[in-house]
Amino acid sequence: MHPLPIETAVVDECRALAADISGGVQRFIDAHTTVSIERTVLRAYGVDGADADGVPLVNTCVDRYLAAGGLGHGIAWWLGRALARGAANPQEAAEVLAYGSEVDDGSVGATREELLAALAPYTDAALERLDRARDKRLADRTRLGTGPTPWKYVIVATGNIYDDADQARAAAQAGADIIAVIRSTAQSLIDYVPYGATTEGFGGTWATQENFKIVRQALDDEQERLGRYLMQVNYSSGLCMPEIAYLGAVERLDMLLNDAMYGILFRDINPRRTLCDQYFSRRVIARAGIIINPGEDNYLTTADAVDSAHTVIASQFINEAFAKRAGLPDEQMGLGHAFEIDKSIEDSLLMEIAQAQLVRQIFPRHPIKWMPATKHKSGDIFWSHRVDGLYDLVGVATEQSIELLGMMTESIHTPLLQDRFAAIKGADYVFNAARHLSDEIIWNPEGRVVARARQVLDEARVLLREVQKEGMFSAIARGAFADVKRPENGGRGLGGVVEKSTAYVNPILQALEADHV
Amino acid sequence: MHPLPIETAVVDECRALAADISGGVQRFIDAHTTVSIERTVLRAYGVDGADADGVPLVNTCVDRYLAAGGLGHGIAWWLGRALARGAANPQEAAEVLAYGSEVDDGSVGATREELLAALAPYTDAALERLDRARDKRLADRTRLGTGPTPWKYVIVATGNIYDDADQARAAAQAGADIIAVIRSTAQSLIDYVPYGATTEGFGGTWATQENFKIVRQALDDEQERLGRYLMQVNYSSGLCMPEIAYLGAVERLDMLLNDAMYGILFRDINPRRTLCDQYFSRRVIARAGIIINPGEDNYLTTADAVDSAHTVIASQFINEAFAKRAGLPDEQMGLGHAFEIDKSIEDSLLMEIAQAQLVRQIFPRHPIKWMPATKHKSGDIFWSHRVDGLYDLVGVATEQSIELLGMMTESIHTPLLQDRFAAIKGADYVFNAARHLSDEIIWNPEGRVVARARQVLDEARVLLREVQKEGMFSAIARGAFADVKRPENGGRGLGGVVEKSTAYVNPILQALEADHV
Amino acid sequence: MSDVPPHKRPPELIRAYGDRKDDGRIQLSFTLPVATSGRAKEAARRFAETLGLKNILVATMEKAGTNFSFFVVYANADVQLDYSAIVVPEVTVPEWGFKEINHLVHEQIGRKVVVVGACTGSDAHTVGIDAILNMKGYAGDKGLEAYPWFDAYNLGAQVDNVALLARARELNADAVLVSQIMTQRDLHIENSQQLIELARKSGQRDLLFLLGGPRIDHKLARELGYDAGFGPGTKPSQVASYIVDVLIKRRPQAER
Amino acid sequence: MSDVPPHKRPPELIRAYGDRKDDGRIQLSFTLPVATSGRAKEAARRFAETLGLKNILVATMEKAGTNFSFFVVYANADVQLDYSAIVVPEVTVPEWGFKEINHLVHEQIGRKVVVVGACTGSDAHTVGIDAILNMKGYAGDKGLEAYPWFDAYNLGAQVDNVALLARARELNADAVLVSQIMTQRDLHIENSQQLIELARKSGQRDLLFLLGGPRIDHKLARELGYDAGFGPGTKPSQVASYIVDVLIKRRPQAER
Ligand code: B12
Ligand code: B12
Ligand SMILES: Cc1ncc(COP(=O)(O)O)c(C=O)c1O
Ligand SMILES: Cc1ncc(COP(=O)(O)O)c(C=O)c1O
Repeated sequence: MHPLPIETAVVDECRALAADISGGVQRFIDAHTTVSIERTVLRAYGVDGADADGVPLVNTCVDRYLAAGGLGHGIAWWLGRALARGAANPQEAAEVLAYGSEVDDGSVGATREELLAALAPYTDAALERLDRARDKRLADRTRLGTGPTPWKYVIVATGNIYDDADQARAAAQAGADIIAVIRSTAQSLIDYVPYGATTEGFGGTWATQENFKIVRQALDDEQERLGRYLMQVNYSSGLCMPEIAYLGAVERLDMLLNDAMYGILFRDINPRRTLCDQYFSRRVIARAGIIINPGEDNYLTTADAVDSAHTVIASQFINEAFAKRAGLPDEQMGLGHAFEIDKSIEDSLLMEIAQAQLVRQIFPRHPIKWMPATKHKSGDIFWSHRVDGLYDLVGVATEQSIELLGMMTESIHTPLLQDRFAAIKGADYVFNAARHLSDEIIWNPEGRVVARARQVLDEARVLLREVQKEGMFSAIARGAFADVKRPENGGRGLGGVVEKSTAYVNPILQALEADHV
Repeated sequence: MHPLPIETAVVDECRALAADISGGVQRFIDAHTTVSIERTVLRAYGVDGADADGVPLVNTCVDRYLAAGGLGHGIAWWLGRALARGAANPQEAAEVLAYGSEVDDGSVGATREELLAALAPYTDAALERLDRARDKRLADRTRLGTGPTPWKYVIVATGNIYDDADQARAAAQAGADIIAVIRSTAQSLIDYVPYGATTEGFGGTWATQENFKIVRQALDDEQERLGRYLMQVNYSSGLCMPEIAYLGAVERLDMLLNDAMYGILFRDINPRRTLCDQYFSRRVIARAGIIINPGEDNYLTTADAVDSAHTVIASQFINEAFAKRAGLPDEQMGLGHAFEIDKSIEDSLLMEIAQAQLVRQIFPRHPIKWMPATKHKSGDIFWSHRVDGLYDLVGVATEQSIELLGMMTESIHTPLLQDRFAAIKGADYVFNAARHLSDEIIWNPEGRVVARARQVLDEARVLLREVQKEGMFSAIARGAFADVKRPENGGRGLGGVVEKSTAYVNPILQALEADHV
Repeated sequence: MSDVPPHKRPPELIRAYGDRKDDGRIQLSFTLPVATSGRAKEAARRFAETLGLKNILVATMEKAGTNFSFFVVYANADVQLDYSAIVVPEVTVPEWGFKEINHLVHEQIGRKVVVVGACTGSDAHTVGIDAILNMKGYAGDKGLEAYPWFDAYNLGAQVDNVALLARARELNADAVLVSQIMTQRDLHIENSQQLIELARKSGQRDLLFLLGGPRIDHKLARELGYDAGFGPGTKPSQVASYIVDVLIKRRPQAER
Repeated sequence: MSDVPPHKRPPELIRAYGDRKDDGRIQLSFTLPVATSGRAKEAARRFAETLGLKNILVATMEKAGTNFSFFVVYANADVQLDYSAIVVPEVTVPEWGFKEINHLVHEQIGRKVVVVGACTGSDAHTVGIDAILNMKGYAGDKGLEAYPWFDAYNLGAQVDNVALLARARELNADAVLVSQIMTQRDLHIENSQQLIELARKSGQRDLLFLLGGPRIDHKLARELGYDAGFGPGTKPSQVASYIVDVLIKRRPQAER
């Protein structure tokens, strides 16, 4: 790849500004916990199951101690005490917390040292479980190898996990590298993780641990046949971000959509809540060796892709800074952007190239995720398929890492089996026919592509300077991203945010933070 | 456009070699005439009509004097004598020649001077007719203007001229710049031009003067509505090359497929015959201001497009040389090439770019005609449509002039109305989205594209050297082009070639040759 | 707005046009859950045959998976329609611009028009309703928020039907604007119908109800009980014109 | 080669697979000769309805010309096939290679096999027949000219049926290879059938007749009276194997 002549000083300044911006938020994060973080702690300790109404045990536990005002100590505090008081294991301890006749008021019982000691073996086991999953993934991946990049990423979204598994296999047989199972509409807004295998969903399938397992099994089986490691993706953004991250980690997911900004802007989730959740989830993800996919691409579905291109870049710098603070190496930061410029604009392809190349250059070690046209697709599937062809070409020519394949039926329905087949076959043709195109092209330094890249980068710097001055929460509130305004105290889930007490205990987080500060 | 770094010395040498090669053939051409040339002379003099069996009067005339051994003098010789003998006009004179009780044996009657004098006013009228058609085209074109290049060229091929006209209109409404009516299968092999409007054909529609007129009328009408000049194309290659050129000229066609090599290689027409015909037809075409389209693109449907790429270039140099000898300016030489590399080859797109850019650079003022993938298309219309998308991209990125749009149903049927619509809409998207892409790209001088262009040009030079040594007829006979072997004395139509006598008279040719020597 | 009643027109027979007039040539694609083989191809042919198609060409059979074959088919459909007999209700929208609309409200209604809009149910696709309501508008056409003689309230995404009606009452709204983008498993149908039922029960059906979205057309909206339906490419000024036109026509005769 | 006779298998019901098993979802596209409008869209819906389709979604209506509208439609086809009942004749071709084939001819036939091939009628598409017969072959598989135990004659393009049969007699050919690429207005059907009729009349039907081309399959070739049919992607060695296999099997019992 021949780099675009952009100033590294500008890039460096952007990075410094983003570090600063994330620092402000991090202070808030460090001082708070959330119901979903605490539920994740319980899950990490092996607490599982749901009641007859489908309410998970972890929810009942945490909600009870939230109501009782005890969550500031961390649920582990209470769990440790229950263990110290004689519960056989965390599951039993959690049942006591949830259904015991009395809420522990902390007046008598184990001291901090005693409860920590009671938790210690389970803390080790929790981390071991994450590590075992990571090691198994690594072993399979090393043994089988992956296809060349851009990796072909496709979604399945039948609503029925068994159809999903069939479609995932078919997609893999047709050449897909990565299968994402899309979640049922609005799952991100429910404050618990559903339980078990599911066969009805809308525009997607429920994200549950069992569903993750079913798809992973299908892929484990299929990848041996195909001799190529197959990757699985699901969605963690939303009110259960840390829990889904944890479930995804133990079920060996390879990538997770993971982004507080997405939840804030597109799901109206409270900014404080989801930024705290994001931090904890990324700590889990870092340890688990999963790649995150933030959702900057979505900005361009509500805001204009020409005018707001720089907001994507600015947000990527910020997302990178947040990810660093959570201990994620660059190699796990699958920052996202998209081919969303109005297709009727002259030279739109030149602007897309500029943006794709710019992102590639600014984030050189990152497994960049490149998203297709969606908003400006049409029911004319032939035309749409052609748009996807140019998208694929830009993808390979600018060396994107993960490419979500465009679907000719994007504006019509979630993909049919044949839509996915056509997309994969089409991408294979383009990637192969243009395999080394990126080595061939030197962009005219006086040309439109270079000028556009410079302009977008400059605009991103201006925006970052503003955000740094006013602070992240205020920037979000005034609609700096995606043309959407979200006040710091608005949106769903704020009630689940709790200030940590000085006694706060979270051995899982402590262990994860020890990895990389 | 940033040029590829190729050696101009090589290009110059190729051009010199081609001039030499064509010179050898030109000596043969100058010494011979053909039945179709002579029929064209009659048509130029206004001779029209056919008998009850559909045999055109011009055929009956010429065949009679061929049989009588008089064609070496040129049919004009005999026509002039009939006029001098009192025929009211050429039509009547031709009827005398065709059906008169006796064949003129030349023993008594008008002298050379007398017959030439008798012809003179009709010679002037013939040229005036050509000029009027050219002037009318020019006026319309100037008044209405044409779309930006690459011009979108589509074919219609219903077999029924009235459906053709409807489809031509629909294509123009959808955005086509150029409409070609494909000929009925194997028309090129019949030694006369059918008469009148036709409604049945196979894989195309008969090329007749009336059919030309019907389509031109539809376009004349439509272009006023659309405010954009619409171009019409038909096919002249074959046994009636000069006649169709003439009919096309008076009916204001804008382009004509015109290539002796095509007839030789793909229709097994005798090389001598069709090279003579080509010369005369191009003289007419030059005067008429029509663009020719030779058929080098076809080579890659029988020979391999990677191995034989240089044969296309070599043949283009030769075709250019022939065209120059016929007085055609560069601006009327729509040399052809094609996107025919096997789509499963890695970096096929790079090789296609190299070839397209090379042709563009070698022939800078020529309205290059760029042909789509045909042989490596498949019944998978979605995949095929995507292939056409990359083809369109290369077309605009390398600044081709005339682009025959690929059809997603290429491997299935001649295009349906909707196939053409999809192709035009798809091309519009690509051309607009990548409008200035050619300004942006500087090809890596150390890269694969540049290396490939150099290699192909070098190989073309080697081939031209060989052809120059052995002579054109011998090169064709040993299969130097398109992997097809055609001996100088084989194929159809040799019987229609006649050595000119010293008395040979052809005032039409004489006038045309006066234009440009 | 009045739906044109069906009336007699001279018959106008139409067929699909492929290569030639009336040839009926059409294209199909589908997937069968069987491995590619001669039998699979024959199954594809029979599939088309069962649909009553003639002159069937299975143009390609592709391996879409170990046990899935994808087919592209061309065939002739022996379908002939009398186009003159096809009558569909279309919304009648006056072609008024921004100024004209405000002027008409001022002159003929004499108070601000109040509209409340939302993307309802579990649907979170706000781009469509934003395009109609927000200041910015759509394709250079200003949104209803920008109209001085309109009070436009955009409740955003995933709004409950009950909440929407409550808000409409609170604001004394003239019109309720509903956006439905998700159509999977007919989500939009159920959800839109429910709103109208609720409105009937709550005595709010006299408000103007407008339904919009990429898969909405006037015909469908009418069937679902709405006053009007608006599909892809709708511009805010069209919506404003429609509302103002109806409100003016609905005024008691005396006021006019 | 023997066509497998239909026989009982357990029923195996299949439907089109779109988003979920058995949902029957399929895609269509077609053009109607009317200007784009609400009525045109409704006509498209009825068109699909007339084909018996359900749950019809007219995904797009595009202006393909002033008086032409192009449609993309998705719909459910209520078509169920018993896959087990679908039996098609398939050519049985031994999987022999170049060496093996020549060896077999040498050993078991003892003389060169003579084949004569052409692209017949008005068809000038020689690439297919060349791929089978010419030295160079196809996709790395040598053509029949390259086989020392074959005498292959390629008559090229646009060969008249009568001329082809005459040449076959002259050369004492074992097999006649016919290529048909043009299928417009069923050109290939008429032309191929005529050859077989002529062969019957001239007493040459005992020769092996092979038909090939992109729209040819074994089933069609059999229906047209040929011994075997070969479609897209055929390799020369398959053709050679087939011919040699049949010739060996046809030898009088004594010789074997
Ligand atoms: C942008 C987008 C998103 C964004 C939405 C952001 C936002 N704030 O709106 C994000 C990324 C959040 C998103 C998420 C999802 N999406 Co979405 N999304 C789209 C997309 C790409 C574009 C929609 C759009 O904005 N169009 C542009 C606007 C301007 O057009 P419009 O809505 O048609 O509006 C016009 C007219 O219809 C009309 N109109 C619309 N509403 C109204 C109302 C009134 C009163 C009037 C008068 C007029 C009117 O006027 C507008 C202007 O002309 C479509 C695909 C596509 N190309 O259509 C998928 C699509 C709609 N999404 C889809 C899905 C499945 C989802 C998810 C469920 C995926 C998942 N499982 O995660 C989620 C969940 C969302 C949810 N809970 O609803 C599917 C829906 C399938 C179906 N047929 O049901 C689609 C079709 C994509 C696909 N092929 O799978 N999505
Ligand atoms: C190359 C080509 C040409 C070349 C032919 C050069 C030549 N010497 O053959 C040229 C440019 C001359 C040409 C001209 C025309 N062509 Co053409 N051409 C094609 C094209 C692009 C490729 C065909 C090809 O070579 N395929 C590659 C070979 C290897 O594949 P194949 O033929 O299928 O052969 C394989 C098998 O089928 C099998 N096989 C074939 N024959 C046999 C025989 C036997 C015995 C056996 C065992 C096996 C066998 O083995 C082969 C190897 O696997 C097709 C479109 C397409 N992509 O298919 C159009 C196409 C066939 N042509 C078409 C038309 C209409 C024409 C013209 C009539 C156009 C015109 N009006 O000018 C002319 C006239 C030709 C004529 N008189 O026949 C149409 C036919 C429409 C139809 N369905 O009838 C097509 C489909 C294009 C289109 N969409 O319009 N054409
Ligand atoms: C970062 C991110 N998270 C999550 C989602 C999907 O979330 P939900 O399940 O809420 O629709 C997306 C979808 O685009 C996304 O980009
Ligand atoms: C130069 C040239 N002439 C003529 C033709 C068509 O000729 P015919 O009508 O003989 O098929 C072609 C078709 O590709 C061509 O390229």
